[in-house]
Amino acid sequence: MADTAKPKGGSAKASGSRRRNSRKDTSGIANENPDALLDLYRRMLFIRRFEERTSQAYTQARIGGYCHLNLGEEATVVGLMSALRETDYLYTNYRDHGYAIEKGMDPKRVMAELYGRKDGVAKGWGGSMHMYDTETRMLGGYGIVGGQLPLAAGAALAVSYRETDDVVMCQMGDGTTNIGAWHETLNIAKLWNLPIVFVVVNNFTGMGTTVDMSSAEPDLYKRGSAFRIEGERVDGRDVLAVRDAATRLVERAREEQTPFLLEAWSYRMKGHSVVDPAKYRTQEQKDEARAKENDPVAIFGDQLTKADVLSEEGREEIAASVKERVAEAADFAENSPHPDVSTLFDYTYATPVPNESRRMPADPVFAD
Amino acid sequence: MADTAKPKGGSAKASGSRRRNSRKDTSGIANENPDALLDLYRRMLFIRRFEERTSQAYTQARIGGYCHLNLGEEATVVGLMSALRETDYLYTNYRDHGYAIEKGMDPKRVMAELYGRKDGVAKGWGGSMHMYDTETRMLGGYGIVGGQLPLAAGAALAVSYRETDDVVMCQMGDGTTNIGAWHETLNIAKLWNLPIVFVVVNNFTGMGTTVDMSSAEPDLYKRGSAFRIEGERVDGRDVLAVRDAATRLVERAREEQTPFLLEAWSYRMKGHSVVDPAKYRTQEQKDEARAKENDPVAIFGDQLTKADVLSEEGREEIAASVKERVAEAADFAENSPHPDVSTLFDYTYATPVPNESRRMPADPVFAD
Amino acid sequence: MSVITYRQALRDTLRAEMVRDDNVYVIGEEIGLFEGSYKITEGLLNEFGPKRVRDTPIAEEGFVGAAVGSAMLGLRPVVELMTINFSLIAIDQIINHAAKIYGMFGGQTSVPMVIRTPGGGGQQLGATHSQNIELFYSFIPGLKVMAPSTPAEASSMLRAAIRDDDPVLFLENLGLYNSKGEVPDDYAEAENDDVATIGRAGVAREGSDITLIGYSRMATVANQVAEKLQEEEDISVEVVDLRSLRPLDRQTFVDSVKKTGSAVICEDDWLTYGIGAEIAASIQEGAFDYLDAPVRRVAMAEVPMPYAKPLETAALPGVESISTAIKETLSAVGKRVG
Amino acid sequence: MSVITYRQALRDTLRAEMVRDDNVYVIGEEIGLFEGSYKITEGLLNEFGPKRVRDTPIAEEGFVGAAVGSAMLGLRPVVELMTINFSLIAIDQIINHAAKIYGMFGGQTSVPMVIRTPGGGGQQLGATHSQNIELFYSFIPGLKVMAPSTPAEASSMLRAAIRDDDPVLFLENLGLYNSKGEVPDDYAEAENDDVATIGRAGVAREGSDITLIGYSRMATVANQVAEKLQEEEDISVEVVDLRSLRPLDRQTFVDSVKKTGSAVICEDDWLTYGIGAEIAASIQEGAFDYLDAPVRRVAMAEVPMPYAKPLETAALPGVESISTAIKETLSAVGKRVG
Ligand SMILES: Cc1ncc(C[n+]2csc(CCOP(=O)(O)OP(=O)(O)O)c2C)c(N)n1
Ligand SMILES: Cc1ncc(C[n+]2csc(CCOP(=O)(O)OP(=O)(O)O)c2C)c(N)n1
Ligand SMILES: [Mg+2]
Ligand SMILES: [Mg+2]
Repeated sequence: MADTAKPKGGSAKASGSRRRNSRKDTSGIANENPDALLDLYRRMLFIRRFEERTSQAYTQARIGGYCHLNLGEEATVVGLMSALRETDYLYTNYRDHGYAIEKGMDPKRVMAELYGRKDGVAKGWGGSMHMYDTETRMLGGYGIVGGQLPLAAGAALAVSYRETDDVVMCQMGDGTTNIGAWHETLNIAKLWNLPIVFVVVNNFTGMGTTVDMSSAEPDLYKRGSAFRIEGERVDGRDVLAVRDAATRLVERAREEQTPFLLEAWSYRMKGHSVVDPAKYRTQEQKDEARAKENDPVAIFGDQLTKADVLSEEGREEIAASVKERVAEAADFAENSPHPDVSTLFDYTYATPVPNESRRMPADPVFAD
Repeated sequence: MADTAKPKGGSAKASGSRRRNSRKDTSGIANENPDALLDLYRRMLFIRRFEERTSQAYTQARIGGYCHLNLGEEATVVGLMSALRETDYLYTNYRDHGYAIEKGMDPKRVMAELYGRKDGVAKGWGGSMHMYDTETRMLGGYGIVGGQLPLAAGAALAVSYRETDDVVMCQMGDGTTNIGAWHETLNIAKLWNLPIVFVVVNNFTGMGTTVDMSSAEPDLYKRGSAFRIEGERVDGRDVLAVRDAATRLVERAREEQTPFLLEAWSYRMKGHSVVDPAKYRTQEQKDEARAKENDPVAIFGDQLTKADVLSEEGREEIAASVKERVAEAADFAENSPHPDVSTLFDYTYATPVPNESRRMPADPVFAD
Repeated sequence: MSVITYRQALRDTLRAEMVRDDNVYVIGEEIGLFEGSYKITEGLLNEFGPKRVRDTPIAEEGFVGAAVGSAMLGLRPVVELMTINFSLIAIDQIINHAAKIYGMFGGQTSVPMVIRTPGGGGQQLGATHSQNIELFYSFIPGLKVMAPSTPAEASSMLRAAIRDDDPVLFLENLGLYNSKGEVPDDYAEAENDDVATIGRAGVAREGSDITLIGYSRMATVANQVAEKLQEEEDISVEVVDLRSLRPLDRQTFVDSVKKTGSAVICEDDWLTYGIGAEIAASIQEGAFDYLDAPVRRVAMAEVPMPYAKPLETAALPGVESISTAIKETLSAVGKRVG
Repeated sequence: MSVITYRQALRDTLRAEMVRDDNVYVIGEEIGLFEGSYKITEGLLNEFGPKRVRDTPIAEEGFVGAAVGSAMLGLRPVVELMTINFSLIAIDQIINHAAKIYGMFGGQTSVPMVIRTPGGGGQQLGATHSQNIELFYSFIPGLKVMAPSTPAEASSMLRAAIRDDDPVLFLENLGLYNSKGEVPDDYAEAENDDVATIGRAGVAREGSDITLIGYSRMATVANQVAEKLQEEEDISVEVVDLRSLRPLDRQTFVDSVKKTGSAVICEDDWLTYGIGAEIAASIQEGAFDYLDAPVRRVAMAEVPMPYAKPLETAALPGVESISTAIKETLSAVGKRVG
């Protein structure tokens, strides 16, 4: 088990190790393809701006329901998705906008889904928590904590059953490691030799509850030991580190046909969801969560600048193009029609059968 | 973590280490009080004969429902119960007859419960799987695998809330370590510093499924590592070893106010329940499970004989007295009345409230 | 009398019961530091400390079961389940344990606990977060299920639930927390009174033309419907608020139907097998000779709840659909031409 | 035609479907090596190997959810849950996942799976192992729930369930496994036929005096009652076997009641909020003008099931109690004097 940049105790309280910058220095960057680096940066920035736009749209009541953002987790999202093939499968929790986009969904359709419109990826039926797209193999964001774990293992079971070489990635939060489904799923995945990588995105809290309050083994990547599953921890603020760790484990899962566990830690910059003012955080904690040295986009941008990959000009250019694409997405959503009420009964059953109810609330049970 | 007499792989398949006799040699016996030793022997033999009588009564249709026996686990049952104070609490699974007796219930009333009679410990409402007695603090045998775990933690929470110095013991089978309730409960118990000892009775199978088939970490006592709970394994055929290990952990739980995990392994001599012919076992496995060298009662009897604690005469005397007490229990059960149908509605609610239903199946909803 | 919110009625009553009895403690996710997802437990951690206000991991089965176990030893836990949807993780501990322990062991040990949890749709929370599944608990002998609709009911029923020796599923509703109503000045500390006791329904509004039956948030919608129909159409609707789903007070609504001759039920769960099915079945059994028209049910369309606002709105019952059903029923009776 | 047991009908059909379609696999506790707690899967491990006959740990939530996930990728799992009581551990995966995935994601991916599980009391299995909670699944849009009562129905409905693209809860009954009935000779391999399709009830026996409605084991008890009352009292009972609890075929039983003028429902779940509530509610709505007496329900007494035989017997409905309700209803109608 690798254990780099360890979050001591795992609470959102400050700890030296978490404060220190990514151990990846800019020398690593020198060996990378500059275009690829810029691409990563552009993608991270896109998620940042997309989420900011989402937050704004929510405040303007264009988006409803619960709405959870990836702010602070951009390096984790982009790093993880860089490790997957197009044909690999992904399951996530409800904090899923960035993953949906990164797995290949058109941001316009993701935003339209947030708006609950007809052109949304799930035709407006899912909303923020339930991005899904068969084509890009993002098999859904789920709202029941831990609910996606057995499903993801089942997808891996199907892959194994059919003997294809796909891998399933299953994302979840730190709080999710305490629910029964975690235990049952990881056990099954190991017993049945399933090609799956479980990723714990450790932002030190589930809503307001810290890892220390909720997990008797706060070093979350070690919890695989109850199933002999190898675990690793990575600095989730560092996109290259995440990409490398995830790639290594995804490829091992593919090769060895066995599950792995990856913990990526970083900060949740805002409240649990858009409406949460995070009053339970001290000012110090809030400052820490939004500090520039913990901001994955800022960190990576600065690294690239320092390594002469990104010029001031390039930075602005990227910012402008990202801004434009986000605006496009919002425009698209804004102009997409609401789903028609006549479609209300279209998605209850895939195989039609007699006597299925199509009664509207005011209708009697027997239509004469 | 102590790891003595380790069951390799943990399947019911033969393994050298499991075949070897208890490492406790008769020298240990020399330091024990002979009367106490004879008492242990008598109690183990009593469970053996009681369970044999239960099996017979089941075959004669005096007992109904599901019926699971402690045959082969007598040393574990007696050893564990020797570690508890009268005021300590016990929760078990449905394989609970021996525990009920050992925790202090009158065997007559245990047998009456098996018969579903009025004088049963639960007035005939529970049956084999649900022995319960407030007085002796045996807080129940439970039929949902894993169901007793959260309850037991809750009892420990109450103990801790009230700051008394009781300990809770929570017994379960090997198969139970794979269900979500295991994970949620052990995590909570450690987080909340609860005085509880979780005991896994490893008989290598849950019904017909072996530990290897069901647990990705077949060294079950190691599974506490996901919660930083210390675990220990003991040879469950050896009553003194079980007593000592259990006493140590129970007292540590009392002192340190924190949970522990104890695995005790031994053989299940017969099928999963009385009606199960265990066809899934090979002849070799059956022979092994019933071999004299794996029979806790025979092992201990022979040790006592060898150590001159138990004479041939004493052995017969004990056998006779046990036989008599078992017969008494059966007689008592046989002669206890069936519960009266007029009591059918007496135990739905503890606090009576208006409009509670007391309708028999043929009654209309509105009695005029 | 003073006017307070449903939320405040719950919070103050909870607090008063914690002051009154040391055995009462609250337990659940985000109820301490976070002060409750819907702020019912605001201030309690500060006042009572972590022993009596226990934040839990996300482990509904574990902590609900732990609450049951602690109740077996005489504590009186008040569990908060963030929404009733998540109760499905804990349902085995509720149905197979909390509800069974008293009977299964021959009445030796009761399980004095309360599980507070909100239901409710209409907030665009989507298919897994908008369900009304109180049916599951209402079906189970050994449980008691309460569903107050006003701040006064919320307070007196929560108090009754905490003092009752059986496990009580206490249904709240996201749409009710901010609603206001009159309460007596000493509402939080009052002794058990008869505003609402377990197992009793209430006539929320008297009327003569038809009986409209609801519970929880739909009882308040029923009152709105009654008011509107009175004003706009001079229809006199009697509103029965069920309050208690188990035990079910059939006599109260059957008596009302005997008086009015017809009934409509409004519920925001799904129609088929929903709570209203039992109400309708009971009415036809208890008031057969008095019924002038079939009992109608107005309930949610039978689909997984969609996120999109127009779809969600269409799927849910409301003042309009209930009014329609009432007018159609009266027209069938011949009392009015719809 | 040949006469076989319900168990054999299930086993042969399961086997035939596995032969027909490689995507069909079975998964559950003790279904392989142990050959099934009730031996429905006897011989399958031997014939198909561990990949298609997958023994699981005791982890209902995990393996039911895994089955759902595999169905999302096009496999067709047939899950065995040892008894419906244990489904409470897995209910979140069934209700919040299997039943929601098709709708919640806008119809992109169906979940073609079957969950086979027996209900049934009367075996002295006590409070936690004798429950009939098919209600919970029947209530959920997105699920289909089937409850065959005869070997012929069991076979044709299991085949239909496996070939259907939606999640199906397939209710069996401990008391039915050894029961026998006629089936066509090619029953296991037959194409979908109309013995029983999803969403259709059947008239199991024609009659004219009263309608008796049941499903699963109680449909066979209903037939016994009808036979007995015909012989002993010359009462002509029409028996409706619901077969499908969701969708519910209301028209079939309403039409029967329109013909006979009265109805009794027999069910072995609890009465209040039980399956029969919806049936009674539907009848009063659909056959209001035809009903000569209130619809009566004969159901289990509302207690946690006691272990002791005399108590258990008293708590359960049976031929006697159903006959009583029928005679009392006919006497209310004025057709017979009870
Ligand atoms: C079973 C269940 N319990 C409770 C909730 C309410 N809830 C939603 S998100 C959340 C916190 C999850 O924390 P974590 O897993 O760390 O994910 P994060 O939000 O930090 O990404 C909780 C408790 C839920 N959705 N499902
Ligand atoms: C939740 C649940 N699933 C399945 C069962 C059926 N069942 C009863 S006992 C048993 C095996 C349990 O094995 P183990 O925990 O090793 O206990 P043992 O019987 O060996 O003492 C199973 C699967 C159950 N009672 N509860
Ligand atoms: Mg988190
Ligand atoms: Mg075992």
